[in-house]
Amino acid sequence: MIDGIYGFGQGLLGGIWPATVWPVLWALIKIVCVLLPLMGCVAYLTLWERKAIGFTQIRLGPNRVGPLGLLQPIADALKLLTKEIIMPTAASKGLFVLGPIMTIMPALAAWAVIPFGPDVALANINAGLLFLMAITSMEVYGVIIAGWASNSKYAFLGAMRASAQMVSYEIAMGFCLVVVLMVAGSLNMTDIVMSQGKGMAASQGLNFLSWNWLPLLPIFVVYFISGLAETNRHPFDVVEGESEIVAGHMVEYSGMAFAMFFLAEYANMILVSTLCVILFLGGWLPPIDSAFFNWIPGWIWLAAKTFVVVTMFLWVRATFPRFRYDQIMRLGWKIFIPVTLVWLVVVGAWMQTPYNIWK
Amino acid sequence: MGLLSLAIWTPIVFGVVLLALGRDEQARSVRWIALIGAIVSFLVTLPLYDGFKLGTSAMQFVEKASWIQRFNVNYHLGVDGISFWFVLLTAFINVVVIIASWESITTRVNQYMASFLILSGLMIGVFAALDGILFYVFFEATLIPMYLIIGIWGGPNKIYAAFKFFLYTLLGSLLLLVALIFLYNKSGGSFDILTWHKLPLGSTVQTLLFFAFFAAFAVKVPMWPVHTWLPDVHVEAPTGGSAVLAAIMLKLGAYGFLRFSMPIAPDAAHEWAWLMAAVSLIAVVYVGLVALVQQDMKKLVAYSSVAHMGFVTLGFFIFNDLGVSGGIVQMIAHGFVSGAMFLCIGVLYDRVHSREIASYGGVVNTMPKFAAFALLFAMANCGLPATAGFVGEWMVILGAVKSNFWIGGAAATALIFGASYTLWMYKRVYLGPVANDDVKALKDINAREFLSLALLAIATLYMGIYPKPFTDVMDSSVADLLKHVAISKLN
Amino acid sequence: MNLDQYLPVFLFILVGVGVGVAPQVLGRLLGPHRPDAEKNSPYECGFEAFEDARMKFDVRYYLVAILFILFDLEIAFLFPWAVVLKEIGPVGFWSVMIFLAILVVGFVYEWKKGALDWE
Amino acid sequence: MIDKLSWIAVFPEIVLLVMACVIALADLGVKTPRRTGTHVLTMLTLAVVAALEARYALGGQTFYGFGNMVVVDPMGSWLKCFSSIALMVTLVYGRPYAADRDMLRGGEFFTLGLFSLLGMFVMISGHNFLVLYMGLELLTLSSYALVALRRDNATATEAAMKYFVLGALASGFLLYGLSMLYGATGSLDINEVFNAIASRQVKHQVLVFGLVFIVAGLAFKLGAVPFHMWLPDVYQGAPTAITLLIGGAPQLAAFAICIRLLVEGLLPLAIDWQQMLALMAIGSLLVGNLAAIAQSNLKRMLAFSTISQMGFLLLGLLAGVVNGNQINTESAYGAAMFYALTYVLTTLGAFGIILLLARAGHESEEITDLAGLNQRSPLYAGVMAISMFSLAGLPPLVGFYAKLSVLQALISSQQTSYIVLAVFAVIMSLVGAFYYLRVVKVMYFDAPHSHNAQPISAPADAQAVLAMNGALILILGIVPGGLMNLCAESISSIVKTLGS
Amino acid sequence: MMLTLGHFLSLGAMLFALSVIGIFLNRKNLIVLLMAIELMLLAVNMNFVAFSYYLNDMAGQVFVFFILTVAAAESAIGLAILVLLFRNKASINVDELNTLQG
Repeated sequence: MIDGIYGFGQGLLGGIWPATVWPVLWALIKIVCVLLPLMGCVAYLTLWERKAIGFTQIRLGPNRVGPLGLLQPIADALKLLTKEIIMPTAASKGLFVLGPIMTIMPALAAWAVIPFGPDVALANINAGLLFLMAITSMEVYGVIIAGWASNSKYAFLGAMRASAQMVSYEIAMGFCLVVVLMVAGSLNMTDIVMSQGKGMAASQGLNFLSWNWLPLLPIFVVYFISGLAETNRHPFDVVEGESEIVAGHMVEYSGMAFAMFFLAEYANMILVSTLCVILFLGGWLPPIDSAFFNWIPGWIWLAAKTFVVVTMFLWVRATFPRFRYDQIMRLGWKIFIPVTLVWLVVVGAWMQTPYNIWK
Repeated sequence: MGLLSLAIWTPIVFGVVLLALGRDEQARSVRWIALIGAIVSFLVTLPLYDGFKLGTSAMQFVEKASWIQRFNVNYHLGVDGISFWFVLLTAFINVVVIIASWESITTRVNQYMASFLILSGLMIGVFAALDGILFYVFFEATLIPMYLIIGIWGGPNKIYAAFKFFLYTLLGSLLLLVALIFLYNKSGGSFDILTWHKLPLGSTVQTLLFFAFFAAFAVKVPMWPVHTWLPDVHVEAPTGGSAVLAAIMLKLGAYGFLRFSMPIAPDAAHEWAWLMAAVSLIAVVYVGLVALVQQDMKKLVAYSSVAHMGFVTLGFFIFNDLGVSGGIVQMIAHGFVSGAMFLCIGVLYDRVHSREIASYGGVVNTMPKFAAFALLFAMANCGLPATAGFVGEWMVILGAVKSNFWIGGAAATALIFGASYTLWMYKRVYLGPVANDDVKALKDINAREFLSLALLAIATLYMGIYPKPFTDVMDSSVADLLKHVAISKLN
Repeated sequence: MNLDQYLPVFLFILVGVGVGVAPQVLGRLLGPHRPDAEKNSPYECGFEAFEDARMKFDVRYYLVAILFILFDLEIAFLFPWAVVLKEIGPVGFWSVMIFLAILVVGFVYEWKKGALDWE
Repeated sequence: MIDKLSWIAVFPEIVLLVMACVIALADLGVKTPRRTGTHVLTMLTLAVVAALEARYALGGQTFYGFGNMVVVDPMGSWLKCFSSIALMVTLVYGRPYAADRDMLRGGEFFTLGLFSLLGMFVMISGHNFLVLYMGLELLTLSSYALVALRRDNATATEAAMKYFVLGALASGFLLYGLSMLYGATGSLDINEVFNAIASRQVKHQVLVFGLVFIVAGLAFKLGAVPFHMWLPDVYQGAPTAITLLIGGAPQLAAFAICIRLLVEGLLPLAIDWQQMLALMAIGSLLVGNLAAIAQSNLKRMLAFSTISQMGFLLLGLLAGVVNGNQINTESAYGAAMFYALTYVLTTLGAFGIILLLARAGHESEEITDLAGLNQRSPLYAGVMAISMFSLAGLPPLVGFYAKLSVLQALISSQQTSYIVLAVFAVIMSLVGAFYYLRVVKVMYFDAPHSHNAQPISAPADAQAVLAMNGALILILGIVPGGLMNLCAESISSIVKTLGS
Repeated sequence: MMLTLGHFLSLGAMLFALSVIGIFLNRKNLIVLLMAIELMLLAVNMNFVAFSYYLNDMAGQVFVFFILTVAAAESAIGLAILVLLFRNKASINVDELNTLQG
């Protein structure tokens, strides 16, 4: 069907426009097809977060706007849209505007390489994971620019803290990715998922035991926690610790400019969760090799698994107290890096032995 | 170890030992050790005289050992009639100088004495070296002790003088180095001076080489117009330094002409002989006039040295037996006489601390013994018969007349100048009534000073009265040299 | 060079920027715009700001940044190695183990020097 | 697979690396301010490495390892041996100085020193652009850090910054040139580059374009005009112990990399790079000697003197090929190597004096600080005088033979232009003699300043090494033949393997 | 339009020239200097990658990896020195690096 639409479009436009226009248009269409649901997810993730935390604390959460509060995100959006965007006099104007853009852009652009199914990805590039590393690293620029441009002590300190924290955990995360790469043998996201579908357990039909999370359990844990820290989520949200520095690097932002940061944070959360699923939880693969499970489309599995992981993010937020900053840094440098390093060596050595399970 | 090596290294070893172990607190023993060293060094040169064969122009006491294989540099020593006497002269003057500096040096005595000992060893090395690089090493290395002698123990303007001395002579010798390396390549990889003598060379090359040598040796001699460093240095140097400088160091340059310029580039030497003769005559006449107006005794003697060395180079470049032999004899004689003149000035300076002629007058009244010596040396300096100075000058003038009457005549005028400035100085300083309280307070020379002056006086008189041993030694070598120079290398 | 697959990536980046720009423009258009000096001045608990906000800050942030550069590079090194680990055999494995050993020496050194202590 | 020979080829480097790591970690346990334990361990390591290299060198073989990435040949082994020894001497001289200035805290002085030595080793034995570059960077990066070792000293950090910026610029230039050569010849291997160029299949313009950048980069490292700007500032600004560390042994490595790149790799382009070297040599001799005269700071003066000495070294390097004829290579490059070795020996002596004269709170780096040194310590004055005279090229000191052999290499080419160069060099060394003499003058002719009158105290080991250093300059001046042969034979083994 | 080796080399050369100009003309800020140095290395990387691709030889890309590492180490040290300098002189102005002259 998709091919049909593609062919139709090509036929429609091919005669009038230069040959390059249609592929671009087609790609844009596909992008929109990814982007819109994603935005929806982000919007409703905020609702789900409030609901989930409400449930944890035995209260209802938002329930006034629409049935079960389902219209709450829309109301929030409308409110933010009509608020004034304040531009502090001391700020650097250009950078002040650039900050939110640099924050939201990577969070969205990363989705270009996420596979939703065996052949369903916007760009099935060979250096997929590398691209992800690169584009997510740019997140830090947004934070730094925002904090610097605001020219306010709170924003500045928040930006410093945030960036230091993000880069610290990026190392641990990087080591985790290396380990995954070692066993997958490819940078291509699709290949990484596919490599999890084989192995001893998978041949018995128990796919989910062959996924990376089990043999690489420590790495999985480290990755998940690093993901929390990367996105500045609880319990690592000292950057915006309200009691200390108000709201970190975004304290001077208001209205839609602020909404950009908000959006980016949740988009990132979903992205990290999705990555977690792709790298460790078998991506779109069904957990058990049975006819029914195989019948359910891959993207539903992916979505379901991502939902679980995202919910874990919320659960963690609801459960743990905030870390002190020095504790955060210590965890990153003194625990995660050594652990991942050791595990990297262990896995590497393991792969040299006859007991290698990732042939 | 050959005799020449012994002559070179004995003083150097003594010097190094003094340098390493000497302390100012034991200045007395340092002086004695230095004196013993100098005497021993002189004594080891005496067997050379015994063993020297007359009537041959070949190198004698030859020692040859490979030194730097890569460049085919050899430790090649030997003396012939030309260089022979300078070895003895150097060792002899060294003894005299050490005796003469006995009391006038009180600080860092060990370094002073060591400098002289090492310097004398190095200078003997220059005269004995038959290898280009070996020659150059000794030639250059003499700069270091002399620089220190002038700079440390010199007069008020010593730093200027030391630098001038060093840089002037270094400039010349660096060009010499280039010339040596050029010859090495030209001769197909040999630094042997005797090989170079036989090396055929083109005329341009000879000219270039000649001027490279000229740069090195003329500065050292020193010839007019590059003589200006000499008066400055003499004035500032300590007595011993002046004496060694005048007596021996200047001879290094003149010796270089004989060893390098003339035999290696004979055609260029002939071609440019007019220039050399002219420059020498200017030195003799013009510098003689300059000497006449000097107020400072040391400067006066320094200029007289330049004039006398002009005689030497003049003798060399008239290319006859008498001239060249005369030049060499003049060099030896000048070694004794100028050394003695400087020592005399040193004696006065030690007492009055002035070198101005005007500060003195009637010294003969208070220092009769000393004045007698001074008179002898003054006479020798103006070339009076029966003194050493006479022989050489007379031979040169005769040689010059033989080749060209007018040159000879011009050279002869130098005798007049020499007599006038020396004797006039003698008159003003020694004769007449006692001029002032300083002179009145003068004490006559003590035994040590007497000894050092007496040694030189004996040598001066002996050479003046009986020069035959000196000329005998050099005859065949000079003849051979001239024969060699007469043959063109161009073919 | 075949860069077809990268076209969507590039476009997505552009769209990402667009998504960043559009709401801000919308917010400008739809929201009120009534700036005044008091509102736009930096806020420090109600007092006048003491000094420029771009002040000297803790050197430890530099340290983190510098350490990050180094470690991130190590990771960049490990990436290609990890991808082909299955093909390069023991030699490749041990080479990187030596590399990591040196890295660990550096890490231990830093740790012991206190470069990793935040307090 | 990697054969046994490969491991043998880099065995000393491995020892050095392992020991550097061990010492870095072991130092964490050393608490004494003078770091005796670390010092002893470092010296032992260096001695072992030097001995190993000497053994390799005496073996006289040339062999390659890791797919021709590294080479072991007599030249490399000797240079490595001597640079280890030079580092040892540096550490002996520098330790009291460093201890007085709280530079030993943390032990980086030793560790970074060892790492810089490792960099030199890699540079010297590299036979591949990549390896050479890695060695170079290992050396320079350690050096940057060393220069900034006195963290609270403004001049030192300023010097470090300048060194860093210009050094990085230099390696950028070098790299750019290397990339061009890689593109033109299709290989990073030096032999293959040589063969590709010798085959004349490669576009000449591209090669020369790359060559310009390479020569510029190398000139930066050597400190030749017009890429010398960093040298005076760094020499002056860096703590003296570090100045010696970066001004001593690394010059040997810089020489080696010149040989590896210009001779082993680019000899077919000699005609082109010789011209560049000639210009740089003239500039270096001119600027170095003339600027040195005006200096009152001894370290700065020595920096300019270094520039002029590098000019002489370049003269040696450029005399190798005459009209496309390689007869002269052995003597010319041998002369340059001899020059580099003796230069390092002399520099060690000169800076050793400055280091040992310095005491807590007093740097002793002005020329006038040496006033009357002869009265305070004849030994120090003697060694300094010997060093100065040797740098001035006076016999019978080793510096004379260095100049002699370079001049000989130039003159033996029988090229008029080279002979003119030789005469120019000679005249410039006369200018040079002036400022060297001035140092001697201050030491011997002037009276000590009142604030400098107290006797000098230095550890016995430093004094002994200093005396040996001075004696060596003199002894090698009297019997230079052995070292000359060693250099010539080392070079001839390289010339023999060209392009193979 | 086909991308040829020449295009990449020109880009590399331009970047290189830009960085050299940046180093020599920049009189204000040392950070810019550090960035120019990084840019220089990147220009070289561009060259290497292009050559490597067109020569079909992996060595060039391997070299790039090493250059990247060195660049990282270099900037680490450069920044460290910069911090020291700032602490000692309270300025990172290029013109104020003038204590050492003579």
